[in-house]
Amino acid sequence: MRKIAYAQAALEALQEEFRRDDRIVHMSTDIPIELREEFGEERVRVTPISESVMVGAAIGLAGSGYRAIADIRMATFGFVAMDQMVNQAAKITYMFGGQAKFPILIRMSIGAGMSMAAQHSISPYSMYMNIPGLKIILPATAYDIKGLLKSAIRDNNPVISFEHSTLAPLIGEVPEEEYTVPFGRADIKKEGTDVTVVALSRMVHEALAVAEEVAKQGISVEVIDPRTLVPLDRETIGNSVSKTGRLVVVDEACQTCSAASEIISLIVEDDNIFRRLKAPPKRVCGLDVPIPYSPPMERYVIPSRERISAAVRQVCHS
Amino acid sequence: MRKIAYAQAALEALQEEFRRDDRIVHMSTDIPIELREEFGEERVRVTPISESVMVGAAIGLAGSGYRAIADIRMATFGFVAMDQMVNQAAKITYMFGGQAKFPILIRMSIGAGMSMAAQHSISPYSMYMNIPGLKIILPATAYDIKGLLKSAIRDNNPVISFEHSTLAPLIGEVPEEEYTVPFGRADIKKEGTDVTVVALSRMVHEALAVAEEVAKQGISVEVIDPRTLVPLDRETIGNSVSKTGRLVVVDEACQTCSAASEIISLIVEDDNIFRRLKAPPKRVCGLDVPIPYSPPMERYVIPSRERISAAVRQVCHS
Amino acid sequence: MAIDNDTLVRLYRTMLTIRRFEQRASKEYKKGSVPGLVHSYIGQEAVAVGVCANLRKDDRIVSNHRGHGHLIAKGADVRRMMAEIYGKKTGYCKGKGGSMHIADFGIGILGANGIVAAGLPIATGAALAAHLEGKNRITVVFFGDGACQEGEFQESLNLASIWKLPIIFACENNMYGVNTAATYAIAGGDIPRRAAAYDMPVKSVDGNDIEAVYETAKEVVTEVRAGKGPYFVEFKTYRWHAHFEADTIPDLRPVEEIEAWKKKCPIVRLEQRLLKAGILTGQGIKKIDTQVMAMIEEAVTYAVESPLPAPEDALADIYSA
Amino acid sequence: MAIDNDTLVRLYRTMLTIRRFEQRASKEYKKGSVPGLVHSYIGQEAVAVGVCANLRKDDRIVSNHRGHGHLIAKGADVRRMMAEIYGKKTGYCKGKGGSMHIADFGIGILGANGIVAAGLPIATGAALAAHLEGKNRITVVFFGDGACQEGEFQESLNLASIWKLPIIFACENNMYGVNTAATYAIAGGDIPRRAAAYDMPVKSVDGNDIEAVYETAKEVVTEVRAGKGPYFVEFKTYRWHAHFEADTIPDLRPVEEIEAWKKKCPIVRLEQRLLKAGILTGQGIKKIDTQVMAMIEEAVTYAVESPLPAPEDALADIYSA
Ligand SMILES: Cc1ncc(C[n+]2csc(CCOP(=O)(O)OP(=O)(O)O)c2C)c(N)n1
Ligand SMILES: Cc1ncc(C[n+]2csc(CCOP(=O)(O)OP(=O)(O)O)c2C)c(N)n1
Ligand SMILES: [Mg+2]
Ligand SMILES: [Mg+2]
Repeated sequence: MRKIAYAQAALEALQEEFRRDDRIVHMSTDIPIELREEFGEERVRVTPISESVMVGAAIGLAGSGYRAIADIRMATFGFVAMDQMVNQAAKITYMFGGQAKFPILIRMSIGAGMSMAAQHSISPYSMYMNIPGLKIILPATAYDIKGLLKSAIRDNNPVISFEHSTLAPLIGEVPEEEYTVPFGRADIKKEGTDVTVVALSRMVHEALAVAEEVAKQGISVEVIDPRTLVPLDRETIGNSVSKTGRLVVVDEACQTCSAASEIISLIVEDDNIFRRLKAPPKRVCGLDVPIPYSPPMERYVIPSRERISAAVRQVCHS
Repeated sequence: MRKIAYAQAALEALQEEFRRDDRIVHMSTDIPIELREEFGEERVRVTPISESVMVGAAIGLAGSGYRAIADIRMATFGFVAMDQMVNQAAKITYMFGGQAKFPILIRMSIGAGMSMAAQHSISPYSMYMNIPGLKIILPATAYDIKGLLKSAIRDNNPVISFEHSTLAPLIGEVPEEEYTVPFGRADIKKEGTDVTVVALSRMVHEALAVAEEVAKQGISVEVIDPRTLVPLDRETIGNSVSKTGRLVVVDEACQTCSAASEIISLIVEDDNIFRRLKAPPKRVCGLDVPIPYSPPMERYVIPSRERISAAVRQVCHS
Repeated sequence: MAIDNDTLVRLYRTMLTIRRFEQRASKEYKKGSVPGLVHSYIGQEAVAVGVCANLRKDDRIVSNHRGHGHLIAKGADVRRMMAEIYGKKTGYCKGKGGSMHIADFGIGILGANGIVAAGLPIATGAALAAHLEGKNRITVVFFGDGACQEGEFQESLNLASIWKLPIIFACENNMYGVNTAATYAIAGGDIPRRAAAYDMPVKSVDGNDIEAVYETAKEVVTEVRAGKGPYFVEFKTYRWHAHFEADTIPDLRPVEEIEAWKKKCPIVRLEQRLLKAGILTGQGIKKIDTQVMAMIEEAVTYAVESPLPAPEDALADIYSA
Repeated sequence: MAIDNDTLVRLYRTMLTIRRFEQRASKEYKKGSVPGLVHSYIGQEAVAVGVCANLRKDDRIVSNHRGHGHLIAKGADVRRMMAEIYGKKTGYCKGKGGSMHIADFGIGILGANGIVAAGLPIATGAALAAHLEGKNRITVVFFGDGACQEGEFQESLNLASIWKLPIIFACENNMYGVNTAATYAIAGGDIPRRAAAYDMPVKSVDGNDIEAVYETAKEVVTEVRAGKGPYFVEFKTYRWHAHFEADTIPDLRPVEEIEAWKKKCPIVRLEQRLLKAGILTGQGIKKIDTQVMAMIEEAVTYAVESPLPAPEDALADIYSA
């Protein structure tokens, strides 16, 4: 199959949907050149550095019959527009009793690893998971981002796509023919029998590397990528843990109140799964530290393969 | 001991600290009359409806040798100032390598129960728990709010106090003589042996009522109020669960990625406690719904005594 | 050119409808039959009525926390409004929104908003939609002097201006945000000047003079509909009641000021004008009031008799299909 | 009255220091010896230098993402700056902040900021502190044309104005935010007009003319220090490099425009003036450059030879004792 970069796959998703539906409008502070050239400046709009009105305008557009895409770039910039995302986009469908649809896609890039320090590095998706009314996608591969963004654009609700900054150049298989990836369907990136590793975003690739490594020590890891956090595919995760009896969740975000905490709680609350647990579940998360600038410190605070494999081995041997 | 209302106790904390330290400045969009009259308009400032600059100004004040208090009122209004709280206040100490202190107290009121609908009812503390650099307090009684606010004002870091709107009139014992409540020290509001119920904010009182009720059925509940979420007193909670072998966390906030999820994860990750668990831990949280306006629906989405006692009985009989 | 008689009578009737609706809502709130918060529009009726009388059904408005008047003026059904305020299943939002979140997308009411200034960015987006549709629809966003203090205000004016969007920024300067005077909180105290700095035409008008409001709105609507870009209009007015009907926040405004403004009642002003010009007789006025009162009474009956939502209804409408 | 010769020479030396620092930082970044992001101040030196030359050591400044120049002009140690950019333990922030977050509270540098416009509210608070202290200290906040597009800009100007705070809003209008032209993104394109709407005095000056900048700043600083409230100054200038040193964002500005502005180099302009007036000889100029180059070289050596932080150092400084 043909291989293209994650960023290219994302662009293709937008291009295909723009061709398919002329009521899609894109807003960002930057000039997305390819989109602009093909679809013109009426539909592909450069906004001032005003994220709040960018997101608010997306809501107004959506409530008026359009499909709006707002590209915020760094997730840290999103906090400037938090009122529009949390008080407005997430609640407006509900507060108005469902009388209008709000098809909105908000894209934000997340993660550490590029020495951009605390104001340009964050993985805040769990904060948004606490807000009902938003759907949240977390694409980790070229294939997934194309399929998920297409579903997101067609969805009639506010969807936030969190895309890890370091994944942009990542090459992956993407079919020529059209496809979408449905929400709420986790992807078993690797099957295994001894331990379930649920990995998020960039950590999917780290988990797969660790799975290979520990396989040599005879540990069979099942690697699951939820792909969408809201809705979350509890079933696939639950079935896997029922099978393996062991769970490790790998999430680059700060550990406290993370998506990892949520996944662990969902699993242990389930009577049947709880009874099958052979070891305490483990989180391997970012340390609760603002992302530091200097590489040695930055590497230290985000989950390393060492920490992941240590956790995997620990749950297998305890 | 003398009994006063929660709101009065909070006011006393501010008054005492204002008298104690003349470098404390208070900002809010409202006129806090008692404070204003005693301490004057230089120190007790009415801001325009501009929460972002209110919080930003608090940071600037704090970085310049003052102690700043910003009263945002409804926690939903806080999202307008999210950049200043998350990108600035929480990270500034760290990003600058600890060369300056930022003593800031931000107060926000939370919770449902007054039919104020989704844009005036929210309990977002878990969102802030995901941001390292903030301290978070959650006072549930008149005694605790006075003692915790005094500690918060003396703390050299940004502290957010989340205060449930319905607690303001709640009467409680508050000593005449001065005292403070330290951070990171949970309070066992009621001792018990069969099940540990960790309850947050207003839910502390609901949990205590349920504890009394189920006591009649011979279930001995230990009710723990963490009082501060960051830092969190894992030890007291852990010891209690090790003793009872059963855990229920009651949190009015939306369940997904809640403080309840975090507490459960911390407990089950601990090998020794995990081994002692007699039943799967349970969360009793707000449903993942924006807070609806109409009373029957609003009551339905927040944890009721029925749901709490059902959960308590379930973990005790499973 | 003068406003024709039918229009004047229609304006009178609508203002009176708002007044009676608000008086009743306030009464019921104090009686405890209405939960939550109710922000009264009494005293400001001329603004909503004078502006919306110049709008098409397919034009859009975005309202704020003090929105009842805007909604009635744009043609909302008082029965479903009252039912929403009562928290009933038959309300505009099925009881999910309440007083601060009433919307009727069918007639271009994109909703009231509980967050100060948050409606401005949304309205700007609605105006962008109208611009793209090319059907000469316009958007009006109503907000107060307090909203001019939030960052979202400036971002919205700026964006609407550079994109030349068909939107009217209708600022109801009632001189206070809760108890904070606009003259204190707004540097210079001159809101239109602030708006003009975003390179759009501005006007300031007596918001208690329905004829002035109507004429101004007519002119401004024509300009904006013609595609000349955004317009900012300040309506100087005053709210008679405290910030909201609950007594949790004291009204700290000077009593003399409140009394003085009550003398400038927009409804009485038009009433005297109608009588003097012989457009309506005392009889006619009474007749209208009786009809209006009946309509409000019916709305209340409808609200009272409507069923409350079932608790589980809370689980619907979080997401759209 | 003219600027005395010593001052002119001092201004020249400081501008050159910034230029050499930035040229070296850029070179090292492209070589890969520096991680993260580096936003070059080259071309705008006169603004930071002309303004800060009028400040007391205990005055405060707040900087933005393009901050190296501001810091050097306020007296920051280039060794610790370079070490921070290299991510070393000896850097101003122990390697935790990097290029965008350098601060030196000891000399009133309250820090650079990576979020556009976020420094303005913080600076406003610092100015409030100065007001309360009553020691006639002032605060200067540096920001770009892009920052004028964020809500925090307006909220800050408004608050500083109604509280009459001792703050100078120093806007470096280099005509672009990344690749977006200020003339496109700012309605009307007139930033001082926007600021004036917040009821404060404004000035606009050629930011590439160090003497004009210095004289203007002197006058403005005197006013603000005298307690007359905030002041807004626009400095028209231009950045020579792309938005940042990484090539991930293309520079879409017209080449002719860039070249034209390079001809207006603030350093060359002062240099010619100094030579013509015989204040400095070619020799003298060379001597200064040699000294500056040596200082930068020493800073790089210091940075290179300094130890990296230990991984566990990441766990310190999250909270203050
Ligand atoms: C962001 C935000 N901050 C504060 C509030 C609380 N609040 C509700 S209405 C109001 C005053 C608004 O004043 P104005 O815009 O003049 O409208 P008015 O009430 O005078 O009609 C305030 C402060 C809010 N709803 N949202
Ligand atoms: C809130 C926010 N939005 C977007 C960005 C990304 N960004 C960084 S600098 C910049 C341009 C700023 O332009 P200007 O203020 O004129 O400063 P200049 O770079 O021209 O010196 C942008 C958009 C950011 N850092 N913060
Ligand atoms: Mg007002
Ligand atoms: Mg610029």
